[in-house]
Amino acid sequence: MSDTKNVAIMNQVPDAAAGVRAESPLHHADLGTVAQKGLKSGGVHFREMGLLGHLTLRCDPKNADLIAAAAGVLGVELPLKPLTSVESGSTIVRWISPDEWLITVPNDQSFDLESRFRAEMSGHYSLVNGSGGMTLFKLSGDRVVDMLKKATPVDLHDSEFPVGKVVSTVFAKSGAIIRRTGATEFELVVRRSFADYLWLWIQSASQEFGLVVEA
Amino acid sequence: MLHIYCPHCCEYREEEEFHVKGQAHLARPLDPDACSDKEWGEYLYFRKNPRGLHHELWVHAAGCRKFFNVTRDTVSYEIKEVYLVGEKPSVVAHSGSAK
Amino acid sequence: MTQKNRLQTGGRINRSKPLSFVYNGKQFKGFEGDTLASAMLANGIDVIGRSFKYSRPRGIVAAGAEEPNAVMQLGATEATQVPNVRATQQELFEGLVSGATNGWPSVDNDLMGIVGKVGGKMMPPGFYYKTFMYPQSMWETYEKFIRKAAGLGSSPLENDPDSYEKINQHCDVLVVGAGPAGLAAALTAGRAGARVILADEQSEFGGSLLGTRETLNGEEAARWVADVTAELAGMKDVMLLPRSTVNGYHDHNFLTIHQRNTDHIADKAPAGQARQTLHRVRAKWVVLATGAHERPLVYGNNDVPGCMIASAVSTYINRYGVVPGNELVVMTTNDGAYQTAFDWQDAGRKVVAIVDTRQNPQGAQVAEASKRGIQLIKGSGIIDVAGSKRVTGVSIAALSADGSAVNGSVTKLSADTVATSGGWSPVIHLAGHTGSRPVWDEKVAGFLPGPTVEKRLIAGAIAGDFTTAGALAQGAEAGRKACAELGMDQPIIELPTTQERVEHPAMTLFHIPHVKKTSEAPKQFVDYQNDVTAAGIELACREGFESIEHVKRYTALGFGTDQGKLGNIAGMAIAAKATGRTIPETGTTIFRPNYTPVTFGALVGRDRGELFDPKRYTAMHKWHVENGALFEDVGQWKRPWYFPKAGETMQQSLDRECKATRESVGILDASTLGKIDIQGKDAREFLGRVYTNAWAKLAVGKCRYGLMCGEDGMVFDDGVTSCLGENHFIMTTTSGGAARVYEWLELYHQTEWPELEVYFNTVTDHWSTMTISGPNSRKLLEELTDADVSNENFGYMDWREMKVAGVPARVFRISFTGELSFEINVQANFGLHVWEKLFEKGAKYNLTPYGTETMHILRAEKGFIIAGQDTDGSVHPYDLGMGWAVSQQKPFSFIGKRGMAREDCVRDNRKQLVGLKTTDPSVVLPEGAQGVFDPKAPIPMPMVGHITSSYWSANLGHSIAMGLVKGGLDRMGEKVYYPLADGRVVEAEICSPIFLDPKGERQNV
Amino acid sequence: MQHYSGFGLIKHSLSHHENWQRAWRNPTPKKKYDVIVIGGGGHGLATAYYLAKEFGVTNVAVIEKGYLGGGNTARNTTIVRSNYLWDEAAHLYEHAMKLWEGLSQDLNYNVMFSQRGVLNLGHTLQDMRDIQRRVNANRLNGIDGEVLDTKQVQELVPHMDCSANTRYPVLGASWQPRAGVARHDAVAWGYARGADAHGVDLLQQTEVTDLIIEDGTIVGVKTNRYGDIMADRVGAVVAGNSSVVAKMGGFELPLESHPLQALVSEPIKPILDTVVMSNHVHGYVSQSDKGDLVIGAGIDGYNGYGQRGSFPTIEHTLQAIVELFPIFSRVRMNRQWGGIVDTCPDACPILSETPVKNLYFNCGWGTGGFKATPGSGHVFAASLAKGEMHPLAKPFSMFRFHNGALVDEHGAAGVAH
Repeated sequence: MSDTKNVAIMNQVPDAAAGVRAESPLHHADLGTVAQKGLKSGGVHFREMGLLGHLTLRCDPKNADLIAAAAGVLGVELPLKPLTSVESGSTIVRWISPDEWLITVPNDQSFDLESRFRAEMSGHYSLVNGSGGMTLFKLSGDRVVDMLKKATPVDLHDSEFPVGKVVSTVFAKSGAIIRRTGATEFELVVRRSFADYLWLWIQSASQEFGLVVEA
Repeated sequence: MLHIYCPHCCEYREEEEFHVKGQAHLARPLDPDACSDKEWGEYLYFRKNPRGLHHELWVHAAGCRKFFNVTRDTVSYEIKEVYLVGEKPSVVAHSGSAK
Repeated sequence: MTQKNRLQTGGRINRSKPLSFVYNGKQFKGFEGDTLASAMLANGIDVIGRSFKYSRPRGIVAAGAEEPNAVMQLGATEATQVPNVRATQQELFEGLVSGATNGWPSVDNDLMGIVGKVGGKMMPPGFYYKTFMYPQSMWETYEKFIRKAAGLGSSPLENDPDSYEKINQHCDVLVVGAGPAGLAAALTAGRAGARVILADEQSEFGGSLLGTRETLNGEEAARWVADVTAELAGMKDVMLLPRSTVNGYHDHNFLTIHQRNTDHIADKAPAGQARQTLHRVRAKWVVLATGAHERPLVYGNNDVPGCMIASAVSTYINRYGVVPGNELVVMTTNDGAYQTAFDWQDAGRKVVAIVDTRQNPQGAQVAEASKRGIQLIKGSGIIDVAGSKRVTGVSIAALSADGSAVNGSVTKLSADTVATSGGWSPVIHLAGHTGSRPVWDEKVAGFLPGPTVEKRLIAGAIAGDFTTAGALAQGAEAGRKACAELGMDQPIIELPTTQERVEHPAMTLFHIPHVKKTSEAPKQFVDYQNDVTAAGIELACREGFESIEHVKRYTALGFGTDQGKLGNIAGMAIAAKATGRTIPETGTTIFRPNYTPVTFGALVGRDRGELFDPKRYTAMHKWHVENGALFEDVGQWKRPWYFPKAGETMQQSLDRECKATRESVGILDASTLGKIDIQGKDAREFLGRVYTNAWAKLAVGKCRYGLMCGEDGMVFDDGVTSCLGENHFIMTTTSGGAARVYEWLELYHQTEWPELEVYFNTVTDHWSTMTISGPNSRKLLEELTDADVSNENFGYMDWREMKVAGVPARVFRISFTGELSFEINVQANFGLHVWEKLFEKGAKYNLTPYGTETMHILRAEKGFIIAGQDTDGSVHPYDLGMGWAVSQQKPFSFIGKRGMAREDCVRDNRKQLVGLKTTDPSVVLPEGAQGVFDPKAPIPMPMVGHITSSYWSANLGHSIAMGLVKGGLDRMGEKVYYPLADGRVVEAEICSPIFLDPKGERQNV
Repeated sequence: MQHYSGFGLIKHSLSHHENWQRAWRNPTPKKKYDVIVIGGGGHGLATAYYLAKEFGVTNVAVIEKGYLGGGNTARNTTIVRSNYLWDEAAHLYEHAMKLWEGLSQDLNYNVMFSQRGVLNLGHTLQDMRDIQRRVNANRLNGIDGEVLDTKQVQELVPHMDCSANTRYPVLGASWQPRAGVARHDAVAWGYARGADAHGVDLLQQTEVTDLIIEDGTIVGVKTNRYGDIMADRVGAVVAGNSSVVAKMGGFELPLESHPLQALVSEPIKPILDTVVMSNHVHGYVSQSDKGDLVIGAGIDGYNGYGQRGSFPTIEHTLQAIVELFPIFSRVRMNRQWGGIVDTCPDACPILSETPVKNLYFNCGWGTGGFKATPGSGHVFAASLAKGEMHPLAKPFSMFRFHNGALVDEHGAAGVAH
């Protein structure tokens, strides 16, 4: 039943005891200091939610057993409707493509989740830990939509982009997985190597509204 | 800029999210080794390149990364139909006319 | 300076807000609400420039986007210069600095003008095609003089201090133009709850209503405009964009709007504000309510300052309180221009006469004229104008009924202003941008938008209805139509009552004949900016340039910055007459973006400088910077190139890095390598199909190098793929090729082999990859791990899972240097930690960081290829001497197999990759050097292949090179000669590309 | 043919330019020609001109569905250079270059060929390797060219940002001094006038609606305006629409027709007197004698016959130009347009026999056709005259895509590291 002999999985997170320093993709930007020194109010708020567990699940949505098994592991049904997402506690599952979902959990839970998938889900699917390669930006504020419109060609009007919707799209000259979490609240999942570019871009695009960095 | 309906995301997106991959329905010969140089060359390089209805392969590169087919008029740029890989187009050019 | 032409009252200017501005170094005053043009006219400035070809004095002709002459240089500082600003569209602001764009020593006394007068006759259209040819060598010299005359304004020579915004917009209805039609359309759609964008190029909404004294609901029209604008402004989903020109109409209802945010305030944007914004709009429906441009008539010396468009004269009077002269003559083919005479008279200045080309004009306007005691000269036209820097008089003659000839004597009248109207041209430019051809309409005597595949509606003057009532009704109707198509309610808005009068039929006439033949008559200008005359157009036709496209290109008609908004139709009419055809028969008029010019900066937005293209960083980038790395651009990645120490030359750094690695241990940040996680029971089969070599037997825990080819058999990528589990592999690709390979795999899986059970995921950014290489690399690794990494337990081309510096890692024993090497992969969040730990422990081994350059040298010493440097899309594995990496036995005909078997790919004497040893070991061949077998051969020399990689090898103490050589693999020991640009010919011997440790022992220890 | 000269201008000015001859006739077509050239663009007109002038074949018709020179000849950025990598391409384009030098005199029509030099910038180490490779090949092929370093580039183009702190610094360039620009319309008109003078019939506004083929051999063409017109040989020179005409012949070509966009700024005072091209940041620019900055870039990815492309291509092109020339940020874009270029998989043209006997194709020039106009016309004319492909044309047979003998001018379009 277990899948572990066919695929290699590894707890990639060192024991706390090892005293290993973990660095999110924007670690070098020292957002803590920026937050202290920077604006306290403004139209756009920014926070990096680094060091989350990012797991990508791929399987056939028409395979009821797999879908059921995944739901069992996750505690929520996989969102099968395009461009939707579900949340359960600290677990968020985003539809990425008809056979692909992005799951975020606290990083120290990713191996446990991965192991449970491997133990309880068999058949043709893939599960990949991409935690080191991604980070999550929380963007909010009265002017957040005006700022995002500069970067992405998708229609963010609330009639077209309700809370919970998630899209993978171009963001400036990179890409992002954008999810609406509130009337004036979005989260972006972006790739590590582009994080610094996007951070510079967001700072520039937010300037006219006033950028509040949170940390 | 083209506005393209992604049949997997089920909504229209800007051309900037897509890559076009040329003529659709170019099936790789099942037994390449049995192909003559001529046959292989035509599979590799020779194209219909019609002035008018064109069935072409696109991929939603910045979105769901799924490939799909588009039937588009190469003069008016109207998209007549979007359909899945493996499906056949329902809108096809009238035989002959190159106009 | 007094504003001698300014009225005491009236207009939409704020007389309590005087503004001073500079024109050609002189100070002038205007008022808030002025354009630069209206302020210039108020101050009695006649000459605002010189014409391009003949250097004739030119004045302001129009009041809007169609103005051909008043193209100015703007800007108070070098960095804020703006070339070619149209004075009629530039709002006046305090301290505005402007100048004419040509004329030397000044526009008033321009020496080139003499050349124009004298040489003018020698400069018919296309004259330059007919001369400056002999002798051949002289053209560049002639051209230098021609170029001196080139251009209008000047580019700044300093960098732009301003910033520009770019915003993506989506709406249900985009309404272009906020005149009566546009306002009615927007109000209708807005009330239906649609998402509406209303854009207008002017500083305030109202369009044609702004320049007239027309009333709506019995009040001044501005009241209704204000009410509608206020209601629209209150709607949540309505966006109002004044000072915003819709410049391009692209496929699938994608339009661009160029908004000037601060150009009306200063030539430099206030701090924190973007100077301009480009809106990229995707509209479900578009309503074009762009209005019409009045056409001036074409007559002798019609470019003398003081010759204007009738409606423009009215606009200056009614909107700006400026009467641009004292004695007016109106020439018209229609009723409309009578109003200009009335406006002028009501402004208290003299109307000399109304010259009507119609034999027997009737109706209210005619009656009003006689009631006002204005002299009406029927069936006549102005055939010539006196004056050079300002009109001093006009010559009037009776015309034949069809206006084709002068059939009466000439009378002269004195006047300083001529206002003409030859009818109206609907502003159809945007309607044509997506390929729809305009259609000629006899009744309108103009082109109307043709049929389109776009979801587009038109309303008002663009549709050929020039009445305000018609515009309002059509606008509201268009709004309802759009709403219906969108499945919304279709509200009926109450339209204001207008004061229409019955217009009597206009006469279709464009070109006023002269007593002399056109070719001998005074210059009759059609396109002012390019000095295109009626005679020039007739000449072009005589010479066989009959298609209107030929006429335009031969005469430059319509190629100015105004794109022929005034002249194109008259030009077509003249060409049609000259070739005995109808206007539609001469062709149609095609428009391309932009409607009016758009600042480069606005089109670039913030994608410039730092943000021109993403810089991609690895998790260790900060360390590289702190340790003095120089960087190489590899795709979008910033990779360390080498790590110079103080005082080192580049070669010294490379020698040090190379030696340290071979003698002890070096470290490379290899995180940029593409990494693709592959899972599924058919993963192995899939690999066998996309790689040239065999994968069936690769055991769990093992790694293997693979070559990837296109269907043409040519190498396009390579890398090591490792078996992580029976159904689990990780593939590495070149840094530059990662995205392409990933899409390549998905393409074949989705379109060719969907039956294969396999999934791909890109994990490039997830893993930090650091390669420690060299004899001491094992010792170093042992200091950071408890795992047994001995050769016995952890052999070459194995991978193992272990903790390194406390971090769970996958370590691959693969080597791109030929040394004992370990490639450590950890989750990138811990990458820098591990990297730094390696340096803590590595000090005693002189652990040396190296970059891409040393990596290149070390791999070249071993003859390892770099895809993209040693390959160029035209070499297959056998050309590379890598037949060992091709398995012809595989049951499935892998990608590339058939391609590399084509006739040309199996012929003899193909270029093959070999090693090259220079006869003088100290000489390093330049990469890109071309080889020949016979250095004495004459030019063109038969070339046999080029050097792909070449370095000084500090370890070997001589230079090494790899290159392609025709039949090279069969020519071991033979000589190749490389004739260099500096005249040297370098001799080299063909050898194996493996210069160091041919048996490969070092990596196996 | 009426000779053009400065004196002529003076003479004609005395008669108010009333007596200029037509540049070409409006002939009524004959029933049959020795050679019909389909397509009255630069290449087709050059073909007809050289057929008549160099190879004595004067019974020739050029059939153009629109107006002469109205296709890509009228829609390109007029760059002329010959510094191609591979021998086959280099020899063909250099053949054209030699004809450019002296073309105005040969045609007695000033095509304003201005040898102001072309720079191809390098921004990465691999760019510079490729530049070295190409320039060395050019040199040994007898084509002028040198590799310049950043400082030398800066001297040639003082207003370009050659500093080290740009996103992709200019590391150097290849420089071909003999390269430059020409007046595109004049090229078509000059060839048309010359061909007409040698008796060639130029049939405008006449569309070929089908090919008349009898047992595998072409014998004429059907037209929308003059019915059937017969010919011994037919050459198709219909850039952009080649696949459409090939379809009439019952075969496919290894071509895709793509939109190629270009744009001009408003005219500004002279500020750039050479041609600057960059493949890496992806844009090229020169300044015309009228003062416009003439700017181009790459093709749109999709097939298109609409003579227009997508807006992002324009944005990316201008980003590249402003990256190279930040001072142009406040200059304004006046007009854009699009052509239809038929692109070959190896970025080289097709000059070829076809599956139909006596039907020849000249196509596939992609984005680089203008510069080849004289050479293309000359070797194609020679081939049509003899019924056998000219030696310079032989490597460009459409059948190279069967045996794999491509001439891959994409060069090192592969990946790096």
